[in-house]
Amino acid sequence: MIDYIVFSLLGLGLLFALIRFIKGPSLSDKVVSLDTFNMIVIGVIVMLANLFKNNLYLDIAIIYAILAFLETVVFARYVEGKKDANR
Amino acid sequence: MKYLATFIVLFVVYLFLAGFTVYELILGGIVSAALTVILVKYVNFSIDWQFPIKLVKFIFIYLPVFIWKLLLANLDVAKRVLSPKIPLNPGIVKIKTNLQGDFGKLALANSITLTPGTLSIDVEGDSLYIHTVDVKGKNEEENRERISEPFEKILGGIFK
Amino acid sequence: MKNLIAFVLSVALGVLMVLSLTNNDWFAQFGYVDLADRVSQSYIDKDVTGNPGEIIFGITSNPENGAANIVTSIVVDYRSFDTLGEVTVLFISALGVALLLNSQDKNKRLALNFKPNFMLRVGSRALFAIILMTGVYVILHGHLTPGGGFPGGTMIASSILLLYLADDQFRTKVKGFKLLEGVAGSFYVIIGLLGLLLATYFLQNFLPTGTVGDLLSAGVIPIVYILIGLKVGSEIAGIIDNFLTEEEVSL
Amino acid sequence: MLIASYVFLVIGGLFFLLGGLGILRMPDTFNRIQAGTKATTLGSFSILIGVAFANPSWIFKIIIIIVFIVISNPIGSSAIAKATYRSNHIPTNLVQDDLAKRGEEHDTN
Repeated sequence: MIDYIVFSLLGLGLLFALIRFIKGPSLSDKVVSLDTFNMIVIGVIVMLANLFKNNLYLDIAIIYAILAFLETVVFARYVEGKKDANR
Repeated sequence: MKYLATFIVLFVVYLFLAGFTVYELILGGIVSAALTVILVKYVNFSIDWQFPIKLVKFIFIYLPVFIWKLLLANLDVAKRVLSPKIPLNPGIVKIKTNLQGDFGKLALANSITLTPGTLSIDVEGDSLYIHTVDVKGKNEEENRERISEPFEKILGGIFK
Repeated sequence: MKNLIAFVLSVALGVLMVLSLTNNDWFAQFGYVDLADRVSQSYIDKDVTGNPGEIIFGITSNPENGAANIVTSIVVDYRSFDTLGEVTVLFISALGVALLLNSQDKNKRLALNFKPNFMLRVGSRALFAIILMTGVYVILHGHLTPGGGFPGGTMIASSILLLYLADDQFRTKVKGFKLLEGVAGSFYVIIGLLGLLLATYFLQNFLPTGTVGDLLSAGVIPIVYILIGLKVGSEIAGIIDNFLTEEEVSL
Repeated sequence: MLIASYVFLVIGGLFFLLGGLGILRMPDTFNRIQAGTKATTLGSFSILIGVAFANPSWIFKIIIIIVFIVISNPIGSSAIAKATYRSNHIPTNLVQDDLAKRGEEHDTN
């Protein structure tokens, strides 16, 4: 029961981040929404670990966190280099 | 000393990930020692004899303040997001800090990002550039008192 | 003259091919293949009913293949020769990138016209250790948890990518990467040859397999995965370095 | 123990929802970064603590994930903020801008 509640909250968060990702007027808005999206996905993976009682999912969560951080940094450096790419 | 600090960080990360069994201890020790020799140029961890005291201070004095501020920050965000007309008065302000070490400044900047209504954009020398939702202070001193004072007092005791 | 020789040679080759395909014991008629000749008899004899029992994590000892992760047991044990080919493909592509992007020995870092953020520069030095150690953990536990040599090597390379992005003066020792890559690749082949010597075929598992779920189990699989991880990590790090450097113009 | 876990899980879900809503509703990029970073940091914190209450033997991996997220999330958002500022996408509603007043030698492009 509690799992349904938490998963639906996370799903709504994902939906809002996705709407901003599609709408986002500039490139950095899209990067920000992607960052938030990734963090919520980490939450979903941790919830799955809790649901299936299997701590191998935590390995996946930490690897996903690392890759999400790298993705944010790479995109930030890309946006930083392009002076007018942000329109 | 630098070697010891790097070794401890690598070893602790490995053990936390892998668990505390005998084989893991031996293997993690070997791997961390080997990596320490290679990596010591690229990382700048340092340690001294006061480290346990600093760690205890960090956990028992800094963390509660930090978590409390994080909670307040989220309630602030919630208040802003859920109000029908979002109240904003944004600006980028510059504040000075007295902290010297790189890690001290990093911890200060991270804490500022996670406290109500502020987001640190960049650090240059001893000045932090901070985007704040609501510019209240008229000059640098007032901003500093409002934004970074509570953390700087605590972090100053930990990171010198 | 040259054309004529080439023509004669290719016709002769074609005739040989057709002859060998139509009238040969090794290439049987369609539908008449004898599998026992082509696949090892022990694999044919094996079936589901001959299973000695359940495999229980942490209790079963000395199974045929000790890896708890079934993908690992297929990739690095049953189809290890295939994996050797994959690693070689990666090596060749890294070599191609190196040939295309920098033909000289002396290279300097590509100059970017914007400085990295202070927080990123300091924080990456701290996060680097966590990312690298996670990569090492993924490699060392490839036979127990999801992951293995390829993702772990990629994570090691991405920790180096983080340092490259966060510090505009940073350079790694590319020579060391090349050396590591070569050593890891040749050790992989040496382990295969040891399998041929000590057991029956190339890349066979010749170490005892231990209890399923222990760190020291699955025989040769962890060793092979460590080598694959080192090789993949050094190759991808070398590719990143190639992309971020430029030839030093010496006039 | 399980009750505490449930409470933390629901709080975490609420803050993640708040993060998504903040990303959607805030009017300019810097405010979106602020809302997203704060809400997702506390949300992941809270969900991880809830899972740790439900499964106490996983505490060490969870500590590693929390430490990584708490260090990396502000750094990532500050990198995006700097990049946004530099790429000529300054929101026009700033009432004060000290970053523009700093020395010219840093603005090398």
